[in-house]
Amino acid sequence: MANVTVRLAIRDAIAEEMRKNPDIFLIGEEVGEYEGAYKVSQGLLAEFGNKRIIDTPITEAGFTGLAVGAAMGGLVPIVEFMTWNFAFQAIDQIINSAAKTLYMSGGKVNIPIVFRGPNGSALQVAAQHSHDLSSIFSNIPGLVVLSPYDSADAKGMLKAAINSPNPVIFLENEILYNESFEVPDGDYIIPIGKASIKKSGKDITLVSFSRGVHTSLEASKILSKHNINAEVIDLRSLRPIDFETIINSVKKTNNIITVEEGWLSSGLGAEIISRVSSEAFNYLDAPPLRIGALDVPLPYAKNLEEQSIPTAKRVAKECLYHLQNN
Amino acid sequence: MANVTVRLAIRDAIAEEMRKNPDIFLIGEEVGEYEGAYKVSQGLLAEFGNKRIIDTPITEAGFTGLAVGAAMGGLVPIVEFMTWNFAFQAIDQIINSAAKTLYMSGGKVNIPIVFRGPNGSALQVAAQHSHDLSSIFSNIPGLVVLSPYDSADAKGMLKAAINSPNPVIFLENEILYNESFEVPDGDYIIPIGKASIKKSGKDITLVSFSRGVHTSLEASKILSKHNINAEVIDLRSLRPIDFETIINSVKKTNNIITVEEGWLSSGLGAEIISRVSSEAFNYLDAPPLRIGALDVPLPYAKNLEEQSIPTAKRVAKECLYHLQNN
Amino acid sequence: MEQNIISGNVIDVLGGGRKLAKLLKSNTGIVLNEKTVYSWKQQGVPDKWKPVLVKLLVKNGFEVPKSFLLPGMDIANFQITNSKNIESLYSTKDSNLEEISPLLLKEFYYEMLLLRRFEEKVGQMYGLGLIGGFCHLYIGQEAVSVGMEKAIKKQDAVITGYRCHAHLISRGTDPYVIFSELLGKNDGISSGKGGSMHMFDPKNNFWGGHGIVGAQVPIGIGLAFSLKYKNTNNLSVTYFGDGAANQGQVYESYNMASLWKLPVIFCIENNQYGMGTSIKKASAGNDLSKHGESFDIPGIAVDGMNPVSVYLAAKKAANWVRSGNGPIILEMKTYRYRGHSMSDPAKYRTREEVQRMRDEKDPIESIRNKLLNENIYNEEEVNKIDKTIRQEISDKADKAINADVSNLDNIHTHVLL
Amino acid sequence: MEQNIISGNVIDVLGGGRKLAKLLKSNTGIVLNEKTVYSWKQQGVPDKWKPVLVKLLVKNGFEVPKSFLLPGMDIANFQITNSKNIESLYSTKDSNLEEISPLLLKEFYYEMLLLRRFEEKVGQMYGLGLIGGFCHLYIGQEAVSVGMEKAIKKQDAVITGYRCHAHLISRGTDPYVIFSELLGKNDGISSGKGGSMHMFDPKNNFWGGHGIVGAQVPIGIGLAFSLKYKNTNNLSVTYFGDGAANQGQVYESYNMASLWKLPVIFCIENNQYGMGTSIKKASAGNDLSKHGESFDIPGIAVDGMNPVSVYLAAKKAANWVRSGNGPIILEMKTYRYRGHSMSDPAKYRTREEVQRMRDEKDPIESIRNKLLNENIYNEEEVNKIDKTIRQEISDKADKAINADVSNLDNIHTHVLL
Ligand SMILES: Cc1ncc(C[n+]2csc(CCOP(=O)(O)OP(=O)(O)O)c2C)c(N)n1
Ligand SMILES: Cc1ncc(C[n+]2csc(CCOP(=O)(O)OP(=O)(O)O)c2C)c(N)n1
Ligand SMILES: [Mg+2]
Ligand SMILES: [Mg+2]
Repeated sequence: MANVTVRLAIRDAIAEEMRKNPDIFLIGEEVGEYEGAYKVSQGLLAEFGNKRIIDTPITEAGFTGLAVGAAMGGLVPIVEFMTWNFAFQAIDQIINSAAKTLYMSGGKVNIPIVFRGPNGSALQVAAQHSHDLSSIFSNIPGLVVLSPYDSADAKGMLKAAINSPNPVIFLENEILYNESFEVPDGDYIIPIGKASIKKSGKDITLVSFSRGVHTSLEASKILSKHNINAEVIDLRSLRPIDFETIINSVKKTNNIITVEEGWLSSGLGAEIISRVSSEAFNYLDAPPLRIGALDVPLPYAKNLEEQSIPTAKRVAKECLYHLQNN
Repeated sequence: MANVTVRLAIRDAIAEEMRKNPDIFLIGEEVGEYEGAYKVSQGLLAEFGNKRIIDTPITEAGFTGLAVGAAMGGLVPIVEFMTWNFAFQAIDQIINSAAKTLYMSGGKVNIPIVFRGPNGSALQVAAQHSHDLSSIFSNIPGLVVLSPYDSADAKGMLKAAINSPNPVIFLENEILYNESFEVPDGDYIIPIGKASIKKSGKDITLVSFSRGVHTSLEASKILSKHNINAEVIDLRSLRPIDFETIINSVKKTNNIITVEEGWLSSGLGAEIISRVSSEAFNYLDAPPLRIGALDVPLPYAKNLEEQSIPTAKRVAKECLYHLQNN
Repeated sequence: MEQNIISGNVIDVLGGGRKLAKLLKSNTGIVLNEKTVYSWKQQGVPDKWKPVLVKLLVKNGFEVPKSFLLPGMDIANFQITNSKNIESLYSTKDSNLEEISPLLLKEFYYEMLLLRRFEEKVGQMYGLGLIGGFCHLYIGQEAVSVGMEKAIKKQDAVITGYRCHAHLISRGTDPYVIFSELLGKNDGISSGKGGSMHMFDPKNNFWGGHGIVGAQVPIGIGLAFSLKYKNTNNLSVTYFGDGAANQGQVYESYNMASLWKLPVIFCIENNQYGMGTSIKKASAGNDLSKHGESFDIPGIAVDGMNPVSVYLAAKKAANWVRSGNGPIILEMKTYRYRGHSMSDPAKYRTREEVQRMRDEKDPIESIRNKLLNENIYNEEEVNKIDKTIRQEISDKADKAINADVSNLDNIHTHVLL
Repeated sequence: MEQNIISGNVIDVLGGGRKLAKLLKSNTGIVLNEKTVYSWKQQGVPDKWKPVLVKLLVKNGFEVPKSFLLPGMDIANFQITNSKNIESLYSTKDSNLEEISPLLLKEFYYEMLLLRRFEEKVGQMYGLGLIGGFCHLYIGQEAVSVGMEKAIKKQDAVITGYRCHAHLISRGTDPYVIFSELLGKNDGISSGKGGSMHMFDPKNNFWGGHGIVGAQVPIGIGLAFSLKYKNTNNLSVTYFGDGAANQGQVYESYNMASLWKLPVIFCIENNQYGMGTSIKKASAGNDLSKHGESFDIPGIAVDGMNPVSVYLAAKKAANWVRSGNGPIILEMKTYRYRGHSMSDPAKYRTREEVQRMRDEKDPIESIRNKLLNENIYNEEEVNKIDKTIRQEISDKADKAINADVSNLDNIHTHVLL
């Protein structure tokens, strides 16, 4: 076990897999010489050279399409979006070319790609740089969508993604890059499609992912002061979603609240709550609840931004209100 | 009252508004000389000339961005996407430029645009031409999202859209273009954000939109043979959603099933079911249910395609099963 | 395109006095005595004639000695990367024919006819309601796919848009599996899940069949990227239309392909229309072969109604690309006889325009005439070939019609591996 | 760019024997006696000198008589729409200066200095943690925004990317509301909701402030579209960077702007880097002014470190555009002294490179020296201006620091109207 940042865990996953398989390459803006806008690819150019660590012009659609073609040609591209906001430029290639080709070809052509980069809000980067794309991708069959919270998962999930024969959307978080967590020694993989119970509890189920897990864990600490023992589930995989783990938890706690940093409308929380409502309706003691970003483009000013993204305090408060009033 | 196709109703809405306001123009691929790939803009070039009916090169990102700029410059663009599938090329301009600018400018710059075109599946046009984008857009603050079912709504809602100071996503349906419905005489507007009860009932609420309304109405006929009186709600507005109408209906029927042609995961049904579960939990007699497209890219073969999109028969069957087993 | 240093005299390099005099006449309209031209070899070239000689040297891939340039002349001004005039291309086709063997002509004939008969059959079946969705026929454009294919190798990768039946057949895909796909059958190349626009045949190095206009272009350079990455000497032929040529990702692809010297032939099938929009309305400048210029990519405009011109240009292009020079653009000036798709009434052009192309430029007719005129085939042989092809097509279509529809179990497979 | 028929003699048209001899020297390096050149007026121009004369005629917008061309010469090859060589641009700057009034020089100085001091202050405040998020400074590039602004009208529309503070100030926006925005205050131009990258000032015809690289380009031609639609004679100045120039939508915009003759100046601020990527690594061909060529859009490469060159080129461009010719590209060769954003360690270039630019090319320094050398200002006056500006900036910054933070009620407003 070593204590490493999420940033380093991601870097290590890439480096370790690249050492094993010469067909893996990393492509994106500033991934080489600059070592990544967020320094995720530190040292990779030095180790693997510019044949395998490829700086691109600012042409998201183009290099994403290129990666799809390279995957068809037998390579394993890891595409870094400097942030996921910029993937809107390339989303047609992700959805129409990467996600649908296996099906449209009757299984003849698979597209092994990892699309990765920081997703959602950072600090005061405002609306055009704070978009959370998780719900958009979770809607689409043909994609795998992963979003790790801690370093161990980031590393193991990214390795799973790189080794997947499918296109994988890998949603990181800029603020988490700097957080440190324990990482197991040696080579390991976190299987796709498995949620993780970050804290076991019996009174209420909090389901979240990415930085929302941090918020939920913090909220659970506040709740414990009120003698409420929350179970915190880290989804990890947003598509497919591990409903088994969620529903088992609900059967135990009889209460569920989802916590996400994206918008609620047709979001991940909507998917979870509506599935739970359909499949575990009779286990629910109270109406299920969603917590997410305010329904506004994210504002720049610090005080406004802080109000817009769920905080541990707000989550704890809503849990308390929820449990007391139902 | 006249009996007109949805196609004509849309055309008429555009023509009538263009006659009133010289700043409105229509732009898109094949909208002029060809009169629209689906003949929606029939006669418009002849009436308004090529200053106001503008054929573009195949450059969705470009002409969508152009429309945003034209809107800033005081015009009212109606942007036709030949089909919404192709809007993925332009989605950055829709989301990052059109939807976010009013907010990012602190209210200084609004973007009055209608983005319209056929959405979702047609007949055997396969995965890349059958994408239903409704849930993607319904996620995003700063957009209004409308999706009419019949001719009267298509006309009145499109007029509301054209007169809206906001960017409006207007999702039509190719198969409905050929359907005829009554349309009121004279000038009228269907207000944004209001659902419509297409058939009133007391046993179960079916919530749908676009072609799903047809499916739901057909299903309700089948159900009536089984003595089940379904209420059918046409959402019409997907953002904002008229939850008042939905929840009032649920309070009456105590049962809800959503019907959509898109995929379920983080879809419109998810939004509705999870909101209803949160807000009308105690009125529900049975777990709420969603019906949607199978979770696959839409296949080409006729027999496969038919199985993938909800049919009236399937909806009726699921309703019956639902009511009998809960 | 190769860069040879001029070792001997400019006159010799350009073919000697006689040939050069001819060349100068065709380039300037001025008649020169061949002896006069020859005399330059001793006396030096008069300044007056230097610009056009520079032009000819550049055009033929020779390096121009600095000393040969007049003051202030810039070699860059003479780098003709394309021909603006389609007519002048048409007029040069016969001279090219010399290099073509009778066998090749026979093959062109057979293969173009196969594509034609295949597509005609598809059109019929669509008319009968056996095929659904969008369906785009290749009729009229056969010279492009056939001529290109003959100039490349099976190990090269090919990719195109939704108008893809012909490219598949040219690659070697059995028409039966294409028919089956169009009919939504289990035996279809995509098990009936792709339809007309989405077919893939990795074994024959064909990578789709893409429904989104222009999207295949970056994918095509990605194939080239992988071929280079794996140190092969293979290339990618990336087809797209004149309409697609306006998509931004095409320029992004030009840029990356040139920056990284990717082995790709951008083959623009300029059939003059993108759906109902004439290229004149859709592309500023109209000259697609020039679009690579500012990216340092050479381009050639080619008579795409003549498989020989296509073949020769493709040979040249493939050679350029395989020599490590990076990408090249071939703009194929071609024409589609039918509507854009099966549902297009085609009011945006006159019947006469279409008829004129059919009458004057039909690639199959012109090769057929050539075969007959040169006594490579007689009338009977030519007709027999047609009959054989019709029979093959009809048999395969029938077999496909009688095959099983796509199995319902197929719905859930192949979403993920 | 205007097309004048040559009425008199080529020699006169190009300024007479003396000036032409000089021109020929600078263009070919060959020294000619001015009398020799003058004698051509009677004796005719020797063939040897025709190519360079054609070049000069074309460059200066004169029509070249057909009779003047050597056989096979093509005028199209001489249509120089840009200058490849930045050095040659630098060297011509002094000749341009003649046309510039002392008043204009004073204004350039004042306005560039205002931008510089503003951005320096922003940098300080960012360092103190008063400003958050991404923040991109304009230091080094001042000549571009100031020179452009002087050549256009207030009714013209301006749009740019995220590096937008300077363009706002040049348009007339009060630095106070920009400071306030950066500080997330209620008085901010976007009530604190936009931040550094997203500011809009419709009253001053400034349309953002866009965070997505390249996205402002089609929006910019949309502004031009509206100006044309409304039958004004105004134009849109659409700024973007060398990095942005690789985005596909930029080419889509070139195409539409040219097809529809939209009144737009594409002003590329080529500061040599897109974040950490040198233009050499990112753009095949490297010559951004040429990117419009295949779309029939002329382009000029301009010394973007000199407000006079910028101003003169912009005047020319605005004239071209207002005359109904459609778009033009101005590639401003400029440089940013600071990192890409406040968080950029800038290891991708050497300190020496930056220092050399500062020392040799600084736009403010060079105009300052000019003002002093030409005795338009004395040392004291020049320093006083700086002091006044510093004071104004500091006052406005302080006022903004002390203003109210954005009201929490603001969160929910302005999502929809
Ligand atoms: C991104 C996108 N926009 C629009 C369409 C609709 N569409 C299909 S084919 C076509 C015309 C393409 O013309 P061209 O590239 O010249 O190819 P051709 O059909 O002539 O072979 C259009 C507009 C599409 N499929 N994808
Ligand atoms: C679509 C998109 N991709 C990437 C980015 C991240 N990014 C911001 S600025 C920048 C560099 C742009 O360089 P250039 O256009 O030369 O402008 P400069 O910063 O030099 O003024 C990049 C890559 C972005 N904001 N948007
Ligand atoms: Mg075409
Ligand atoms: Mg730059």
